Order: sequence, then structure tokens, then C-alpha cells
Amino acid sequence: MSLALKLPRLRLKGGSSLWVGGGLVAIAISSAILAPWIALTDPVLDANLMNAELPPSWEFPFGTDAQGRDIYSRIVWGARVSLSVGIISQICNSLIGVTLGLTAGYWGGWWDDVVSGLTNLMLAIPSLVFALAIMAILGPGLVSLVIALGLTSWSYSCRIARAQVLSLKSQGYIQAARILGYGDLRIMFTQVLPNILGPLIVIATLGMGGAILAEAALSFLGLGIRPPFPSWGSMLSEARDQITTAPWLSVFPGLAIFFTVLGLNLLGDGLRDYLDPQSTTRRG
Amino acid sequence: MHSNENVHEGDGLMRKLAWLAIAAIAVIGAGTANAQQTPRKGGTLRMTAPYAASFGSLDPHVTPRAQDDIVGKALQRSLYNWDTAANKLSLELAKSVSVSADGLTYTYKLRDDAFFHNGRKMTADDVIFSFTRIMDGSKGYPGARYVRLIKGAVDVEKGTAKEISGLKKVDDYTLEMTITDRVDPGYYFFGGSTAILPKEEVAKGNYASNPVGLGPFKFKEHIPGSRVVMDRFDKFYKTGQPYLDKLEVLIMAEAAARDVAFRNKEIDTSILGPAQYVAYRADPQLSKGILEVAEMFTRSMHINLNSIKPFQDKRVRQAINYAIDSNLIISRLVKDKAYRATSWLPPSSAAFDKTMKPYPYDPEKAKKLLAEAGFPNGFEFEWTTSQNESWGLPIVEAVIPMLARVGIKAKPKLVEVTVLTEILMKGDHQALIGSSLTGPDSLATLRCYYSKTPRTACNYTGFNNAEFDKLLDAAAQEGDMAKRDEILKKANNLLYDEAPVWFFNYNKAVLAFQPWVHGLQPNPTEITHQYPENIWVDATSPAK
Amino acid sequence: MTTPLLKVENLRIALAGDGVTYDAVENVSFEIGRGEAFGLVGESGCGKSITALSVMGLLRRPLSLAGGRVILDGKEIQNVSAAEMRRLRGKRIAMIFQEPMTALNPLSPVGRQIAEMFVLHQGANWNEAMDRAEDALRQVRVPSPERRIKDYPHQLSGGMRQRVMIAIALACGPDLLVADEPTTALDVTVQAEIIDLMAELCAAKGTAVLMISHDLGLVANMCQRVAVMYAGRIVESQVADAIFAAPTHPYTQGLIDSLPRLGERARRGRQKLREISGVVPSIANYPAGCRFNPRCPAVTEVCRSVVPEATPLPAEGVVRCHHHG
Amino acid sequence: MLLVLGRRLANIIPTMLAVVALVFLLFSVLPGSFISGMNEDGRSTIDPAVMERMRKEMGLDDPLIERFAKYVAATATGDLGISFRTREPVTKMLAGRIWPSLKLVFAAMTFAILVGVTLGFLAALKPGSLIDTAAMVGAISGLSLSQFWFGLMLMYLFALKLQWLPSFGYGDGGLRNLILPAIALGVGPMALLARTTRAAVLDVLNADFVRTARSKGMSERRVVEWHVLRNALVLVITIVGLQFGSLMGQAVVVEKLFAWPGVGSLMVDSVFQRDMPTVQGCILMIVLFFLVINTLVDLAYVVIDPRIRYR
Amino acid sequence: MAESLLSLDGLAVHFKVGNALAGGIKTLKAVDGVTLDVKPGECLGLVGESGCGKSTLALAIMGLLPPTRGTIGIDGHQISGSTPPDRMKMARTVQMVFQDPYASLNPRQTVRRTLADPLRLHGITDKAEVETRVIDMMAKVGLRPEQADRYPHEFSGGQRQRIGIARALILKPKLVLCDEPVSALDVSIRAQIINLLLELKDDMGLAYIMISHDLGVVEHVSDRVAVMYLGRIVEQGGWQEIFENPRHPYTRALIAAIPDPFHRAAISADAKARGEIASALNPPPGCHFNPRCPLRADICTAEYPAFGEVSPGHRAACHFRDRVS
Repeated sequence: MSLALKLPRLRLKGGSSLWVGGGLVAIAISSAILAPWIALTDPVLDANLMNAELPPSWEFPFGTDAQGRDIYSRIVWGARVSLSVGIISQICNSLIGVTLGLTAGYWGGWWDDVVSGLTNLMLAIPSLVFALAIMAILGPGLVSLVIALGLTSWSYSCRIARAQVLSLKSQGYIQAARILGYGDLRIMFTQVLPNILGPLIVIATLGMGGAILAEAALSFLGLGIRPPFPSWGSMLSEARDQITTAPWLSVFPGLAIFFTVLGLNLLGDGLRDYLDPQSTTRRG
Repeated sequence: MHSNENVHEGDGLMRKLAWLAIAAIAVIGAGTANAQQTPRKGGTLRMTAPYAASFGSLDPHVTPRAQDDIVGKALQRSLYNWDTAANKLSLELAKSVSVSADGLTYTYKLRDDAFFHNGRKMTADDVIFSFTRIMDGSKGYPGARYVRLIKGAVDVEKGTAKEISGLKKVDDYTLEMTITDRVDPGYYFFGGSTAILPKEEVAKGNYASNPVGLGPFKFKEHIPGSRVVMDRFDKFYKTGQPYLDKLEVLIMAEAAARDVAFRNKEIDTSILGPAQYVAYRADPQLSKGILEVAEMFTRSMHINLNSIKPFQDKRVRQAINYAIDSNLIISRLVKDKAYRATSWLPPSSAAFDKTMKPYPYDPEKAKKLLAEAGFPNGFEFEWTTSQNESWGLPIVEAVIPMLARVGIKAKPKLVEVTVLTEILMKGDHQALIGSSLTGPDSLATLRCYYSKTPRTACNYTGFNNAEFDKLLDAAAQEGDMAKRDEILKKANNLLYDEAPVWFFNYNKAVLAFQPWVHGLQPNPTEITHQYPENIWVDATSPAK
Repeated sequence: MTTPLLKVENLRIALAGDGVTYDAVENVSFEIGRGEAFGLVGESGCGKSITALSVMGLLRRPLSLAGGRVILDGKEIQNVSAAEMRRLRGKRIAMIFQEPMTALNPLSPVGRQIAEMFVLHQGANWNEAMDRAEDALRQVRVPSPERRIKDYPHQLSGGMRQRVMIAIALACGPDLLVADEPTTALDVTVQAEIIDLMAELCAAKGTAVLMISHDLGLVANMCQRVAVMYAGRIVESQVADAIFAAPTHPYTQGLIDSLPRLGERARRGRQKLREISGVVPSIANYPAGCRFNPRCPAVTEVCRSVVPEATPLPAEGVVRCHHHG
Repeated sequence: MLLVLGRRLANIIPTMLAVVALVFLLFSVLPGSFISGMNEDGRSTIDPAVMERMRKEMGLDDPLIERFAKYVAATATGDLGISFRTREPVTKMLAGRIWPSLKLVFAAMTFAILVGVTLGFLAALKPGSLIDTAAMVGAISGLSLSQFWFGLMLMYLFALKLQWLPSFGYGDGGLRNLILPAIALGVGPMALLARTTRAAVLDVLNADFVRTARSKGMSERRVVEWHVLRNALVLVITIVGLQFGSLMGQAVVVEKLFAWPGVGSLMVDSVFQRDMPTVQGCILMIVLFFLVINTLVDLAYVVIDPRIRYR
Repeated sequence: MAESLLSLDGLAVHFKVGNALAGGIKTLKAVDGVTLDVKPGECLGLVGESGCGKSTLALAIMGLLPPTRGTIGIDGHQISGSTPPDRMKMARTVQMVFQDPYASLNPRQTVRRTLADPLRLHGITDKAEVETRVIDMMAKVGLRPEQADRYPHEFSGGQRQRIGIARALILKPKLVLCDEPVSALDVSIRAQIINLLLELKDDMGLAYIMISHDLGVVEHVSDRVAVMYLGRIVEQGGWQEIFENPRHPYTRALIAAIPDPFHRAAISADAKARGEIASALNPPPGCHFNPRCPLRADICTAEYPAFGEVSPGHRAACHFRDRVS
């Protein structure tokens, strides 16, 4: 192939989106991990109604909420919930999606038809609607939320995995492995999976942002995680009645969600470029 | 979801009866202040329906919901109504009534000037038809529980009779009704679920989408999930009324959206939650349009005495009451949109001991009591709650740290409002915060702590106290009302001491209205239930 | 000697990498006379395709023309305005690409894609242009062209598509046709047909051809003169028959000797093929001196440090090798 | 064309059937079920005996399989059952909601397409430029917004502060009431479309046939008009279809916030009321919309992309 | 006569394609009745253009596609549609070298893992032995031991193909199927790989099936040659017979199409084929080659010619096999 055809595509700030996104996500993750040390107060117990609904000040950098709790500390602690919802539900989605997609793409046949049918079904029911139904059945809470979000948006990773497998399946090394006598499962996990991780990680990263937004949406609809422990979605949802009277109640959790999801989206984009075999950053 | 204040707290009848007793303490806001002015004819009123994102049905027999009755008051009428000015029941569709000596037969002289929107005059047949329809056992209409008061109604419900034997048409405008108990039927027949509907319109089969009633406004349009629009009915039986040309009821379940819309002058009335209550009161303009009414529901945390060991000890329960700074919560979190509860019965009850003071905030005492009870390091319990803004999660969240300070760890368990009662009836809770009707019949109210009352009836705490039982038995025997109240007072005080609940507050309902709105009624049964024929808007109203 | 149709002088093409700029093509010079077929041969990555693109003025980032001149019919065209270059492209110089599969717009009927040429360069209206597109298809011997003009590329076989490409390229009777590996994606039997067709049509129209290929045999078969490129430089250029019969540069020799040729085994029995050791260097690692030196069997000290000059060969040609002449 | 249509329609049926089955099973395990739908806030207003009789009459005590079969059979005839809450046919309730829903969804998608595709295009034609950077930063921010937060901010700014637009509600169904919810709903798809369009156009601009077009001596503008637009459209239309199709389901939050009387808000309310027939009807509606839109997109493909016809 | 290592008997591989709703299901006869055998130590060249079914044939031989009809016998192990292959046993008998050295190595595995894993899988658990065999095999294909822990992307195309060959040989198979082993490589590298394959063949006593469209390569390495067209063998014989005395017009067309200036006159222009290979979904009636055949007569469209013997061991499926020369 001539050189001209292999020329890398120019990408908008592929590198910077990786760093900016990674940075934002790193901030969110470190606040989640370091919450006990960087939070000023306990997010649940340090309520003092005498301090209720104070605007931001030196003492309460982000203000206080209706119960008089420090919003900054609640956001810091809330990172734990929001991020674990994002991460755990995406792990579920990825596990389901990858398992189904991998096997469907590899084995094909009736199993592929079944999985494709399921995937189309999942795509046809908007995941928010599906999650809503599951939340209604399980009741609000962290575990239900993780289940609801972890069971309902695997179709993307499934599709990606399947498409990747289909394109890899005819690759020489997969055929070589079969010819060498490798079993199907061994091929799937040692030959195929490591080579399709890149796009799956990207999907999972973007999906995490989606899950955090979905948590907020479900909280709004009254089916999120409700406290005592704070999550950004529930903080935002609780604060919405005070939008005209105490805007800082919704501004800060809103910004926390926005920047974290933005970070995840940027990170996903950056990873997409970074992990893309055609990308310049990895060539040569 | 229901983040509103005033989430419907009870079924229609009980809710309304509650108001008999406390009507006196209804705070009448600015709404009546300019009542002296001459009502202006014309204009449009835009009311809000804040309790759900849609109406259940415009067929009043089908729906038991407070939300639907907002429209129902404009479209349909029942035999009685609640006179908000006099705070008593009054006849609505009848001009007079006579009662037989045994107090069981009522003879109504019906109005001969009441027209349905289709132009036909109402007769006794319509009342009989409506009550008979409600007793259709295959439909399970919620109003059936009221109509069952009439003799023979149950047979219709069971399908063994076609007609209610206790209802007799004497002539077109005279109706004889025989009831089974010596009670005032007014309490039973003033709600929307016993409204009088025209047979021919119901027979068309699409009544809910084209409701025709006796109300001051006739149905124009219903956009499901959005609004109902009604026009003035010129043949309404109260002369000169209604004043308004048009009435719109807009569905607005989101408090934040309602707030923005009210400030944006897109709606004329809005129910306020605590957050807005403070803001509106503080605002020089908005504060002029606030209508407040006290409610009589006791908000409390039901402690399930049969769940965990600590709860079986009175001292622990008292400790909980001492440990919580209820006044602080009411002032800071509920923003004074409530009155502090002392014991189970409300202050307006005759059996309320006015000398009694609520539990003071005393964490030291709480700690001491806990230590005495054998829990010096506290204990842990699960606290079931809904998301209700006034008696749900926000309160629990505020209480958790207070309890924590005395060593009690409360873990909230969030459920939907719709399943609260089911949980209570099953006893699937250790503690549950809710709002309970506590009037007007003090005996009936206190019977919820009678040991023989099953949990499914209302003994949600599983309270079992021999002394209390004895008092209640005595009260039931006592014919003299004053003496009975004395006994009940003792019972209520005993409850205070036993503290099977955390006594929290009684609610205050608040309606905000635009300055051009006049004639709003401080309806103690439900502040959003306005008799719209009395409302008028002055020329400053921006609505077309 | 008359002015050559195309003269490329000291062409230099830069490739912008991450913070570094490489010379992808360096010091490349050649001439093509009117109606002449000139071949540019080399392995992948040697710079032959981008040389062709630079003649077309189609280099895109990260590639850019860094030096040298491209003279068409006596006029320098490497710096003309974009509009002027557009007028030249298609009309005076046309190009055929390697992949007939992707070089045609999949959503446009082939007739229209040919007709565009007449609309663009000859001001024809679409009806007229479609009629002429049909003729053009007939010329490249596409069966039943009246039906084919309405076909979409995916309905045609690879060979047919390449015929369409030829029809497009030759539509306006260009002076020069740049053919970049036009048959690499085709089967051998089809390749033979396409090459014959191209040669025939160009001869008939007097169109000169710049043929780019990795297949020395193919180029030598079709072209009068051939230049061999290695690692961004022309290492040898000669008359086609001569380069095959008497290759001068060790790389050219290696290329010819390293491949089994049909009939060779029958004549001489199976001989071990002559190998060119090592690998083609990547653009970032071009060796100093003669770029072939790490692989050259005749390498000496001078090869490793000094870039060989072009040495003229007796019969109209040059070679760049320290060990020649 | 007809063939594709036929094939797609044939696909809709099993998908719908599967959705019906899934939804049916899901809600058959939902606690509360029928009774809650009849009550107000969990307080029974109906005699338990009557309730039992009604359960029987409505066939709710029948075995699940039997109920499912009946439901499917009824659904096939367009009968989605009677709402527990309003006692009205679900089809009728849906009929009242579908028009506002469609209006919102179409308005949101129009917004998304107009703004998103335009931005994506401009960005791709000048990669690395200011407009590109701005569009892409905007797009990725748009994807990171929480719908209801954004809606609330819109409401606060345009209704309360600027007083340009009504803050909520359906009003008379006119455009003024539509704008804010449509933007709140459309911002996500808009951002996605801007990105997709940009990527698609860049892809096409790098395609071999565009190089061919350039080698023909075409101006960039012609190249874009004659060869890039249509090809980019093929890539964009998939995303348009998927977004469009799922928008009715995504609208739940926006409908609730803006008190927009669509299918989404009906569904949420019905979930809380445990009004199963209505919830099922809403989900079926949402899924049907998705499938119909995707069928239309497939047909659009056939029109735009000749390759499909022969596949 | 030595016993066959591989024997195909009437092997057919058909695919169902299409959709029942869209135009109905058709049968694609990718391989349609192929009878072949390969003896130990022998190299069979398999020639054909794209679409002739040679890749399908290769996959069927490797046991990756089940035969629709006929049987495959490999070293006494019979595979048919009803008896699936014993993968482990097959693996130790027959292996494959792939065309694309970039796609045929797992990018996430080092050379060592690529070579050692199969050994372990086949029961060689002794660490030292695995190590020795890996290093030995690397040495055999010309790789240094210190390269064992590198990943494929650190190697050039030629080196990767060496790794591919090493992997094919690590289990010491008897037959290696080489699918266009050099066509994806740089021209200057091809000789290295061809020489290596021939060396290894002698060294390890391997038999090859050499699939290629490059007749020069096939002639160079093969003992016997089979020519495939549209799923069938159209001519088969000793290498010398095939190249010097081809009897099928398709074989002749292939030879005529080779662009080689020295070869130009060897076969007359009238031997060239017209047009392109038909679709296997819809093969022409009679002799599949008839639409392209310069010798076409009525009989060719009427019946498929017998695969008749021209001389001992040389067969051709042409009605005019005796006339052609």
C-alpha cells in the first residue's frame, strides 16, 4: 500500500482530551478515595439545622443544604457513590456485553441470532425506561441502581465486541490458533479478548458517564439512591425545589456531575484515539 | 415524585371530617381580606393541580384522588358541600331536609333550579342513578364505602338487587333516603366520589372524556397530562355566579417548575413547600398572596414495638423523643410550616390536655435513659421512609445526626409513598415515618393503640398496654361526652409517656396566589379544593 | 531535444511527524516526453506514490512539497494557484488510483462520475455529458455502456471499475496520465487486459503515462523508460529493456534476480534465489550515505557516509551508485 | 424498497412480541401491582371482597402464561387493556399522549439535526479551526449535561430571568411552549450528531473517491456538494435514526420537568401508581416508535444508498 | 507409489447465501468436486485467481470448514461432513502459513508465547524442553534467541512471516499449507522467504501445498501443479508439463498474462482470456471458462468437459485438450 493511503488522520486535540479528561476523572476518583481526609465534615452526621441553607462562605466553601450539612463535604463523599455506580454498573454491562458479544460473534449460528435479537430488543427499549422499570421493582437504593444500570445498557459493548470478533475472526492468528488445536474458549479469551479490549474500554468509559447521568435522572424521577449517604444525583434532585431560593444547592452537585461526565467523555475520546491502531500516537 | 407539600393524606371522608374539629384554628390569609370588594365578572383563572403529573379521571365516581377533585369541584356537585365560611356541612343540591324520629330516614327537597351542562334539570332520579351506579360491585367505585350507609345498597353491590331499597323518589324533587346508622349523612355525601351525574351522559360510555355535571363550569377541553379547560356555565344555580369566564386547571407536579411558573405569572395559584414558603414570605410582593390553613394530621415515626429489643423499652422510646430537636427541625427545615406535636391527639381535640408540654430537646436525658435501659452505647435500627418533603426523607436526614449524638444509629430505608401503608399493615418495618389522621373522633383515633386492634386496622406500632386498654374500654362505655373526653385525655397522656411514636408535628397547608385573585377559600379539608364559583380576578390579571 | 511534457526537478517532499520533519522523497528528477510511457518502480514506502500525487498537486497534510520544481509543458506548476491547478487537473493531467473499489463514489452512478469531467472542463450540460460518458465507456470497452452508465460502482467487477476510472481519466484527453498501481488489486488475467487497454488508448490519444508500480516486469513491459526508486530516491533510471537486461544498481539487480522467473527452472534447474538481505528501512531510520548500503552486497566505507551522485549511463540513463563508472 | 419494508415489518413483530413478554414478566413480579393502582397512596378505599371479585373478573388470578396469551391476543387487536387507575382503555389514554410526545420528539430532533449537523459539518470542513474547537467542546459538554439540570437552568434563565418563554406546560400546544423542552431534550442528540457528522465528513473527506474527485480538478465546494454530502449523510443517518427512535423514551425526564403531557410522563406516573396496563402500553408505544423510526431510516437508506438495494 | 499424505476425494464445500425473504437462498459452490492428493515430501502448487475457491479449499483441508460432500483424508484421518476432524491430531499433521504476516500474529503475544503455547497445549510441559524447541525453531527460521520476548509490531514483514512459519512448524507437522506466503511482502524480501521455505522442506521432510497466483513462484517451488477455476481443478500435472505444455486455455491465459519482458513472445496474444471470472453463485453453463475462452465452441456451453488425461499424470478439463498447444 502506498504511503499516502496510510497517512494518519488529523485529530482534534487527541492528546489534550486524554490529559484533560484523565485529569478531571483523576480528581473525581481521588476525592472519592480521599474523602475521609479531604472532606471537612461528615456528610451525614454533621448536620446542624442552625446552619441550614447558608450560601458559600469560607467555612462552607459550597454552602450548606437544608439540613445544614456542608455541601462540599457531601460532594466529596458523593463522588464515592456516583463513581461506584458508574464503575460497577459498567463492569456489569461490560461483562454481560462482552460475554454475549464475544460468543455470538465467535460461534455465530443460532446463538448469534439469539444474542442479536436480545441486543436489538435492548436497543429498542430505551435504557432509561428499562432502568426505571427495574428500579420500580427493586426499590430505590445503591444495589438496585447498580443492577438497573448494569443490566440495561450492555447492548453497546455487546455490539462492539461482536463486530470486533467478526472482524478478528478471519484474521490469521485466530485461524492459526484453531489450526494449532486451541479450544474455542481458549481462543476467545487468549486470542480474541486481549485484542478487542481497547474499544471496549472506550465504551465502558463513555458508559460510566452515561451511568452517572442516568443516576441523576433516576434520582430526579424519585428512583435513585436516596440518602443518608449523598450521591450527586440525589443531591441535585433534592435541591431542585430551591433553585430560585438557594441556587448553590443545585449548582455545585450539577457542576460535579458535569465535570466528571465531561472528564469521562474526554477520557473516552482520548483513549479511543490512543488505542486506535491507526492513531499516530502509537505508531512506529 | 411527590415532592409537594400536602401529599394526600387520607381518604376523602376522613380528611374532611378531620376539619370539623379544627376549623376554628384555620388561619385565614389575605385571600379573604379583599372579599369586600365587588366581584368582577369575566377573566380567566389558572389554578394548579400539584399532586400528580396527570388527572386520574374526570369521572368523579372513578377516582378517590385529591388531584381530581380540584377539577371536580368545578364540574360536578354532590348532595352536600363543605361551607368554608361557616366551617360546617351544608346542603348543596337540596334546599331542605327533614329527618325522621328514629334518625334513619331523611327526606330531601331537591333543588329545582339545578341544571346539568347539557341543559336538563336535575331530578331525584339522577341522585338514585348516581348512587346506584356507585354501588356497581364489578367496578369497585371508591364512593361505595359511603353509599353503603344507605339501606339496601350492599345488596346492589353484591348483585342480589338492582335497586337500592333505601332510596325512594317521592316526586321529581323529593327524595327519601333510609340509612343504616344514626349518623349525619352529610359527612358521607359531600365529596366528589358521590357526585350526582346525569344518566344519559354516563350512558354514552365516554363520560370521563366528556364530563357533564351540575357545577359552575362546563367542560371544554382536557389535554391529558397537561390541563383541563372549563367555561362558565350560565345556568348555574347560584345567581350571579360564577364570576370567571374561564377556568384552567394546569397540572404541575414539579415544585421547582411551579415556583418558576408562579414567579413568571403563568399560574394564579400554587401550593408551596417549606423552601418556597420561606422565600415567598420573605418576598415583599409574594408575601401578599399567601393563604395558610392548619391541618390535623399527626406526623410521627411509628416505632414497631415487636421488631427489635430496644424498642420494647419505654425509656428507649422516650430517649428518642428527647434526643430529637423537633422544634429546630420544624423551624429550620420545615420552615415553620407545621405545628409541634405534643402527643397523639391534636390540640384541637377535646381530649387534648392543654397543660401538657411536648418532649423537650434533652440529649443528656436521652443518654441517661438509654443507659438505664441497658443501651449505654446506643443501638441501630432501620427507618423506613418515603421521599415526602415534609414527613419523609429530609426529616429523617435531619434526625439521623441528632440520634447519632446519643448513640442511636438510624439507617434509612427508602420506599415509595404508595407502599407505606402496605408496609405498616404487614409490620415490615422497625420504624416508619408517616402522617396519620388524628381526628375528629378521638376514641376512634386512640383505638389504634388498643391491643385488640389488629395491625392491619391501624395498630401499626403493635402497642399493647393493659392500662391503656382499660381506659379505652371505659371511654367506650361512657355515655357522657365530657367524661369520655376526660378518660381519653388520660389515655392520650399515657401515650405521651409510653411514646410508641416520635411525636413530630401537624402540618400547615399554604397556597400562594397572584394579587389579582380574589375569593379564595381557606378550605380546611384541602386547600386546593376551591369552590370556583366564589373566585374572581380583577382587571390586573394578565390571563386572557 | 524538444521540451519534455513533464519535467520533475529535485523534488523534495516533507512528511511532518511528531515534532520532526522527514524527507519522504528527496532529490527526485525525471522527464517524460509527449506520448511517452514512463515507469516509476519501487517497493511500498519508497515514495513513488507521493511523487505522483505531488505532480497532481494533491499532497495533503502531513505531506508537503518542500522543494524542487514540477514543470508541465514548460510551465512551472508546483506553485500555481489552487484554481489554476484545478484547471490542469483532469484536463491536462489525469490520474488513476490503485483501488478501483474505493476510488469511485459508491453513491453515484458511474456514468455521472464520468460525465462530471465534461461538465467541469468542457462546460457541457448534464444530458450532453451523459451521452459522452456513454461513448467514453464504449471506448474503454465496457459491454453495453448504455446500461452501464446507470450502474453504481458496486454493481461492477474490479476490472470494469478500473475501466471506468480509465474512462474518467482519459475523458478530457489529458496530456499526461498518472497511473498509480492501476492493476495491483486485480487478478493477473484482468491486469493484462487493463494494461493493454491503457497502453492502446494512450497511444491512440498521444497521452503520456507516468506508471507507478512495484512490479518491475509490468512496468518494463509497458513503458519505454523506467526509474527505480528506493527509500525516497531514484537509484537508477534507464530504458526499459536495458534495465531488465543490464541492471546497473545493486538494488535493481537484486530485484530482478531475487524473483523466480517463469521458465527459469526449466532452463537452469532450480537455483537458490538470490536474496536481498535485511529489510526496507522506515522513513524515520533512513541510513546515511547510500540508503541501500546496509543491504548492499558491494557495500564499502564510502557508501555509508556519502550520498552517491547521479552517474550518467551510456544509453540514456543514470545510476546513483559509488561503484559505478 | 417494498422488500426492505416487508423485511423490516416482519422484524417488528417478533421484537414487539419479545418486548411484550419482557415487560409482562417484569411487571408480574412488581410488588403492589393491581391493588396500588386502585388506591390512593396505598390506602384502600375499596372493600377487599370487591377487590377480590374484580381481580377475578379482570383475570388477574389466572396463571401467568394464560394472562400473557390473552394480553398478546388482545394487543394484536389493538386492545391494550383497561387502566387500573382511570378505568379507561389504555389505547385511549395513549392516544391523548402520543401527539404531544411526537411534537416534542420531532421538535427536539429538528433542533438536534439543524444545529448538530450544521456544526459538525462546519467543524469538519475546517478541522483544527476555532469553529471546530468550539463546536467539539460544545458537543462534548452537551453530552455531559444532566438533562434535568440543564432543563432547570433553561427554565430559570429563559422563563424566570429573561421572561422570553413560558416555563412549563403544553399551553395551547404552540411553538412557544415547545421550545424549552425541545432544547432540553435535543441537546444530547445534538451533541452526538455534531460529533458524528464531523467524524463522518472527515472520514468521507479522506476517502479515496474524494481524492479521485479532486484529481478531476473539482473545486472543494463541488467536491463537497457532489461527493461528500451524500456519503456523509449515509453515515450520519444511522445515528439520527437511533437517537430519534430512542428519544421518546429519553423524554421521560424532560416531560416530567416541563409538565409536558407525553407518553414518557404517563409512563412514570403509571409506574408509581402500579398501573400495569398503562405502563405496558407506554413501553410498547415507545418501542413501536423506535421500530417505526428505524424502519423509516432503513427505507431512507434504500433511497440514499444504492448498495442496500442489492444486498 | 508412496501413500498419500493428503487425499481429497470429490470434495465440495457449498455455502447457503442470501435471505429467504430477499430473493431467496442460493447455493454458492465455492469448492465443487475437487480430487487431489499430496504425497509426503511433495510440493503441490495450487494456482488460481481470486474467487476460484482456493482459500475455501485451504480452510476445508485445515478442518475449519466442514465438507458438503466428499472426504478429506489426512495421514489416515478421514474427515467428511459427518465426521468432524480431531483438531489435536490434525494440528500435529497439517499446519498453515498465512498470507498476511501482519494479521496472522496475535499482536499481544510475544514470539515465545506464540511458539510455546502450542507446545504446552500438545502436552509438552517440561519447561526446558519447551524452551529448547522454541529457540531451535527460531534459529531454523532465521530469528535470534534474544528476539523471543518481542511483540510482533517490533518486527518487519519478512521477520513476521518467519515467525508465522515457525509457528506452523513448531508441532513438526508433515504437511504445510502455504497460502500466498509471499504476496504481501516487500518484493525485496520475497526471495528470503521462498528460499527459507524450500530449505525447511528439505530439512524437515515437509510436504507443501503452495497456493499462489504468482506462476513464477509456483513453478519455482512445485513438484506438481493444479490449476483451479470456479471451484474445480481444470488442469493438473507435473510442473514442467503444466508450464511447458499447458492444455487448458485458462492455464495458457494465466501464463500469457505474466508481465515479463523476457517472456513476451512465449505465448501468443490470442491465448489471453477475456473478461473476468464469473460468480460462483451463478457459474456459466457447460465449461465454466467458456465465456472467456479464446477457443470457445458450441460444445463448451453445452457440457462440462471431462477431466481427461493428456499424458500420464497430466489431466485437463477441456474439450479441446488435445488440440491446444
